[in-house]
Formats: sequence, C-alpha cells, structure tokens
Amino acid sequence: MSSIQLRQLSFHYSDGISALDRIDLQLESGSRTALVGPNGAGKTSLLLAVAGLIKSTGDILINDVPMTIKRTEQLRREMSFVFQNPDEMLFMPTVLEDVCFGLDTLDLDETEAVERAHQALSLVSLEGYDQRSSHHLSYGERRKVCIATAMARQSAITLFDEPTRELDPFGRRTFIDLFHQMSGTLILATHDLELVLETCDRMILLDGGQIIQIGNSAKILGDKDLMKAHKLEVPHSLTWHPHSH
Amino acid sequence: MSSIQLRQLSFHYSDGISALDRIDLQLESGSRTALVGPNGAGKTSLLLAVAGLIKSTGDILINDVPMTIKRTEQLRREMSFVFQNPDEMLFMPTVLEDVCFGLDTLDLDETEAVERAHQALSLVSLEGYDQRSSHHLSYGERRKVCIATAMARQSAITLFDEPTRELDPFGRRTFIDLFHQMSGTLILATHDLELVLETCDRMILLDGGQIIQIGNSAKILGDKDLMKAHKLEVPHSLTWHPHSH
Amino acid sequence: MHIPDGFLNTPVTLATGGISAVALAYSLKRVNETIKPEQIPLMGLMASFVFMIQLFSFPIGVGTSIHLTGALLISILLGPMVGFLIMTVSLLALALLFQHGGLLSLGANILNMAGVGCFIGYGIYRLIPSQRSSLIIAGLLSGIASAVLCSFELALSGMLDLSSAFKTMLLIYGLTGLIEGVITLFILEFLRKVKPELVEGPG
Amino acid sequence: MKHAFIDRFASLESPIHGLTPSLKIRLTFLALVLLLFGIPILTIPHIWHGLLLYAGLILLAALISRVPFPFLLTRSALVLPFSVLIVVVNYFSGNFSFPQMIETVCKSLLSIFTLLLLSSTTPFHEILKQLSRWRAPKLFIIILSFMYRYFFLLAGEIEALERAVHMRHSSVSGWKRILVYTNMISMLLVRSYERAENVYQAMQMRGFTGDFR
Repeated sequence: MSSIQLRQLSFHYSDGISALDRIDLQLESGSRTALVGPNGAGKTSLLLAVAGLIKSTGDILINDVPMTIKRTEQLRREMSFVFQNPDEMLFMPTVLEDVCFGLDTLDLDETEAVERAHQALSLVSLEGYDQRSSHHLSYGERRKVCIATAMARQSAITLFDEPTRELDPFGRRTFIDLFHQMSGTLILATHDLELVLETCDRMILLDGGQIIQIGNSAKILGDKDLMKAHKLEVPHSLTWHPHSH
Repeated sequence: MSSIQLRQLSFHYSDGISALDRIDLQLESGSRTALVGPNGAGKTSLLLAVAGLIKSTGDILINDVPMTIKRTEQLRREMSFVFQNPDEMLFMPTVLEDVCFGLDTLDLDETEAVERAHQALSLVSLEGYDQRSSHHLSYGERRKVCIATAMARQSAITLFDEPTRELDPFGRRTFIDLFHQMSGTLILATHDLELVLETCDRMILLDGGQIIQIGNSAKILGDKDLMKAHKLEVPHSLTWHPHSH
Repeated sequence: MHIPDGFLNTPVTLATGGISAVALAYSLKRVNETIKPEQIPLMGLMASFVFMIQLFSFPIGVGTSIHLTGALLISILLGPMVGFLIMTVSLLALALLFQHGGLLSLGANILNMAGVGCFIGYGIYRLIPSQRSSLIIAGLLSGIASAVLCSFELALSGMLDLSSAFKTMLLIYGLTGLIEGVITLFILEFLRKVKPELVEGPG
Repeated sequence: MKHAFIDRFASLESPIHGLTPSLKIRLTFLALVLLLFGIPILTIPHIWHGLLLYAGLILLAALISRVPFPFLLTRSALVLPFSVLIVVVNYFSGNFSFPQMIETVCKSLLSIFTLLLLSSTTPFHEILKQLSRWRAPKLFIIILSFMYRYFFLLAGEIEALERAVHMRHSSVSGWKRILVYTNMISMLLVRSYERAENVYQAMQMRGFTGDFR
C-alpha cells in the first residue's frame, strides 16, 4: 500500500485552459477516496496526473518518493488504472492476453502471470472467458475484464475513472462488491453520487480544477446549496422523503 | 402523433440467440413509456425493430399502418431516434449540417430546414453553435445536438436509447426538462431508474427479450422482489429511509 | 514518403496530375455504379482510418519509425477501386491539413502510393495463392514500383540523376513496402481471429 | 498522437480569416503555380528577387492572419527531411549545384508555408463546402467530410490506447512493440467497421436512402 501526496499540482491543456489548478492533497496509504465534480471539473486529469500520464507541474509523491520522469516507470508498476471506457484498455485478440498484458514487467514469469490472470478473471466471475475476444463481450463483461486486469496487478494504488458508467444496476452492484474486496489505496472518480455513498467515506469535491472541499461523503453530498453551486444534486438516499408523483 | 402496435415481434441475432421473443405491445398516441431491463434484455433491439432498422419477424403497426419494407422509409419520416452514442449520430462537418441532415426528405425547402434547425438548437440552448464542429463540443453539448436533431424533425414518434448516459447531474436535469417539453409518442430506454420516475408514468420491464411487466413505473420499480429477479434495484427515491453509514 | 511541392518541374507535375485525375475520375465512376448505400459511411470511416494510419509513426526499433500507406490493406478489404478512392481522399487531406506532400505534387504522390499500392500491390497479392508470401511479395514489389516511379519523377524534374535517385528510393520504399506487407499480414491475422467476416469480404 | 487539433487556428479572426474560402483557395493555387513555375521563368536571371518578393508578401499575409509564427515555422520544417535527403544524395552523386539546391529548398519551404496559411485560416468544412459549390463529385466530398469528422475520434482512441499501454507496460520494445501497435490498429479497424454500421442506421433514420443529393 502506498500514500499519495500532491503539492501545488497544476495542469493546462495545450490550448491554455487550466484543468488542474494548484491542487494540494494528501491521501493515506490504504484509504478509499471518491472524486466528485461536474463534467470538466478535472477528475480525469487528476487521475492521469497521479499516474504520471500527463505532464503536470508541481510535485507528486508516492509513498514519499517524488515522481520524476525517471521514476515514473517504476512507480507505475505499483499502480493500476481502470480507464473510463473499457475499449481504451482492451486491444489484444483474447481476454487472457489482455489481462496478462504488462504482467511480465512485474517480474512474474509467464506461468505465474497466467495463473494470476485466471485468478483475477475468476474473481470477476469470468472463468472460461480467457480465450474469447473482448470485442465480442457485452459492455458489462468488458468492464469486468478491465477490473480483472487491474486486480491481476495487485497494485498498491488503483485509480478508477467512472467504473460504473453504462452498467445496469446489477453490474453496478457487482462492481461495489469487488471494490470492497480490493486492497490498497483506491481513488474513484464518478458522477454516480449514490455509488460514492456506498463505497467511500471520504470524498473530494472538485470543480474548475480546484479542490472545493474534502471530507465526509455523506456530509458534503447532503449539502444542498453546495451541490447546486457545483451542478450536482443531493442523492436521493440522503433526502428524507420518497419522490412523489 | 402516432400509436405503435407490436404483434408477436421476434428478433434473432445472426448467431441464433434470441434478442426479442414474441413481443406484444400497444402504445397509444402521445404516450410516454420507459423501457427498463438489465443489460442484454433487448431494449435497444426493441427500439431498432420499431424503427425498422433490424429485420424482425411479426408485425409492427404505426398508426394502424403495418410496416412493410416498402413502407419503412415513409413511416420513418414520422420518427426520430436518439441513439446511444452521440458521435454516431453526428457525422457531418458542422452542427447545423447535422441538424439539417435529412430535413429535406420531410418536404422542407432549405430555408425552412435551416429555420427549423436554428429553432431546435435554441430549444436546447445551443444558439450560436451552428457553425461549430461537433468534435469540438463537450459530451453534454453533443448530446444536446442529438436531441436537437430529433426535435427539428418534429416527429410523431421519438425513440431514446440511454439519453443520459455519461451526463453529469446537471446535464441529466437539462435532458429531463427537454423531455417534458417534447410532444408525440416517446419511448425511452434507460438504466437510470430515477430518470424513469421523473419522466414516464408508464414503463415496460423487459428481460431475456420478453415483456415481464407493463404498468405504473413507481409500482413496478418499487417491487423489491421483482427488481431483484431481473437484476435491478429499487431506486432510492422509492425507499423510505436514507442510506445509513 | 510524400513528395513536397518544389521538387517537380512543370511537365512532370502536369503529367502525374493528369494521370491521377483520370484514374480518380474512373474509380469514382466505377464506385458510383456499384456502391450500396451502407458502404457510404463505411468508406468515410475507412478513409479516416487510412488517414490515421498514415499519420501514425510505426516504431520499427532502433529509434526509427515508418509511416504505412494502408493501400494494400484497404484494397484487400474493400476492393482496389474503393481503395484507390479512399487513398486519394486521404492523400488530399494529408496535403491540406498536415502538409504531408504538396498540393501541386499531389498527382505524383497519388500515383506513387495509391496507384501502386491499390493496383500493382493488390494485383500481385491476388496472383499468388499463399496469403503469407503473397502479402510480403506484394508489399516488397509495390515498394520497388513506387521507388521506380518516384525516382523517374525526380530525375525527369532534374532534381537527381536517375541511378542515385533509384538507389535511395529503393532503400526507403523497398523497406517500407516490405514492412507494410508484414504488418498487413498481422492485421489480417488479427481480423481472422476477431472478426473473420471482414476478411472474406469483397476482393 | 498529438494531432488532436488539426485546424486549430482556423477559427481565429483576422482580415485573412474573413476572406471567402473561394478566394483563398484560388489565391493559394495561383500563388503555388506562380512560386513553383512562374518565378523561375519570369524573373530569370534574377530569380532571387522573385523569391524574396514572394517571401515578403506571404510573411506579410501570415502577420495579418495572426496565426502564431512558431506554429507556422515548426510545421513548415516538416519539409526539411525530404530536402536534406535530396541535398545529401546530390552531394554524394557528384552533380551538386549549390544555388540550385538552395533555390529548391526555398521554394519548397515557401510553398508549404503558403499551404499552411490556407489551412490555418480556413476551417476544413468551409473548404469542403467550396469544393462542392465547384461541383466536385459528391461521393468524394462525402468521404472527405466523414474522414474529417471521424479522424478526431480515432486520434482520441489511439491516444487513449497508448496511454493504457504505458500504464501497464512503459517499456515495450522491439518485436513486441510492433505486435502491440499492430493489435491496437487492428482493433481500431474492427471498431471503425462497427461504427460505420451504427452511423448508417442513424443516417437511415433521417431519411438517407443512398442518394446523397
């Protein structure tokens, strides 16, 4: 497990628009944090910056080790990233090859890698899918393959970008169960505010590339004025009365 | 406005798996109906079949006129379809060209078509976007352009497939407002059960290509056992107590 | 490799431009006659794909990368006439949007890449029954053909003398063609595994 | 791939941006013909005067257009590898003429600069519209416009795939690297096919029957 520390982290798009604006943040080892904010708040940019996938300014420290260009590769070995769209991660002819991809960089030999992959696939209940092509799987199944690729890495840090997008309620429930089984430091960016309440006690409210608030999820999400000010809505489970028609 | 009637409608994928299994359905002119079911239930197939885009067996009657291959084109002139992925609906170089595309088949001359397009764009509050290219728009804006293309057609029937997918709470709220402004017979396929409660009093529960239940949305979605049996969950707004932590 | 403006003289520019224009008109006519409605968006998306492939630096190791043309692949998937049309469209867009190749030298570039790849390369591919060797031979021979054409164009323009032009172009186009053949083979193998119906398509 | 904004300066505002696309395309074509074939004939033996005058005019136009100079210069440099190749081959083959080489390189630099100015002051869809006004074949235009539209998506997809590869495997090299990239491209090809099917459905829903006006 690893801690994450960000100091004055900023990132600008090539057209000069600021996506992240002097972010200071400290996430403890083993913590689970949700990242919430309207479209364009900077959630994805923040995750990409932590993974060293975009060139940000400021400091990123993983387990108190500063991330430099030299060290990025090594630090990434301890990280997994579940990207927004499963198609971004799946490009090999078979599911097994997708899950195994990159496991060799973790100093696993091939047999170990395959074993790990099988294990991960069975955790997401996709045993027997190893020789299928991800292309022919349903959306929910592809999502699960992506989560399996992350699980197979057994990383100290796992970053999730909208992992339940387009899933039906059952697929979403499956994800929540898997999330609770995972260990390590987890960051979860999502629009699904009910999901935040079910997975992370602590959350970060992000808007315009800045941290608006950090704290208890139920408390922040229950603040009607705050939600409205940032184009969000208080989730139904935090309001006392059912929706009436 | 037009009524829709389906009789013994079936559809099989090329690999023989059944996507729709003898569907009987009657939707009245001007009705708003939600289509709900787990992934793979057949929601998209049902919409595509109603639009005559896939070769189904059985009968489809639009306003009591049977849809035959010959008549498909003519019947489609009274229909609009808002597809799942906005990028697949927006294929022209500029927003205006996208909204205008096909309006000429409705016997509008160019001036009228452009006027309608401008009107529709202002309804979705995208005035001044007409000369922009859709790849420079945000996801939410692209969604709105798609809805504008449907609105500009002023169709008797509009079919929506997951229209709020990937939208943040604010974008979703904008869609709900637009939906309430639209006229005609509307069918809305979605995983977002709260959305169903806010938009459609009547819903169809679909699973395994069959209609499980048709009726009042709040009643069906509030049935815990039924929801569980079909991989769904009772939406939070229908439960009495807030989620506790 | 795209020839920029400034390296070809008037007669060569006019000749290559003329031949390409005729070939384009002919392929447009043929495609217009046979096209099915559902192929129109497909051609657009494939043009996009070919465009992307041409911009994409394919790393071949030792710090160098090459750019594929995609001509062989697209001709195998959609037939040489559609392939030529798509290649021409993407070469025009490359010149206008990325300045890869000039506008007045476009005719020469169409001949060297689209013409050779879609007609000579594809023809050789069809002649040889074994797919593996046919792709590699087709790639290599169309590379050589491009080299011949390109060196004649440059030599006739008085840029280079024919023999040194040919040696240089052979090295560049021959290698690129060979690698294009190999990569096309890999792509077809992938398609056969994941979506076999594409490989059994027209052509 | 860092091509996400191909005509990113085309929507600036300047007197040059304000000219009609028709005029700009004609002017560009005329300028290129003049530069490549006219100046060498017209201004013999003082070809340098012609080239200098042309350079002055095109730089002035670039200045008025407000398209950033660093962008124009770096993109114009694209032509250099080819020029260097020609110069080097000529040098070693013995028939090296210094003035001719300089002239050629200047002409190619100026012509790429000219073309670049057109594409950075005219949105691509405006060029397309103009071409169809000039009765370019409809099929040709429709393929071009689809190509333009979906290129951005493809570029984004390949960028995302590369990112995901780096996340799991920063140091793919050699043979394996070629295989990884081939797989990525093949997967994009498969997805493009399917996207084409979906796009066709969306077109059909809006009355498309195959004849494109």
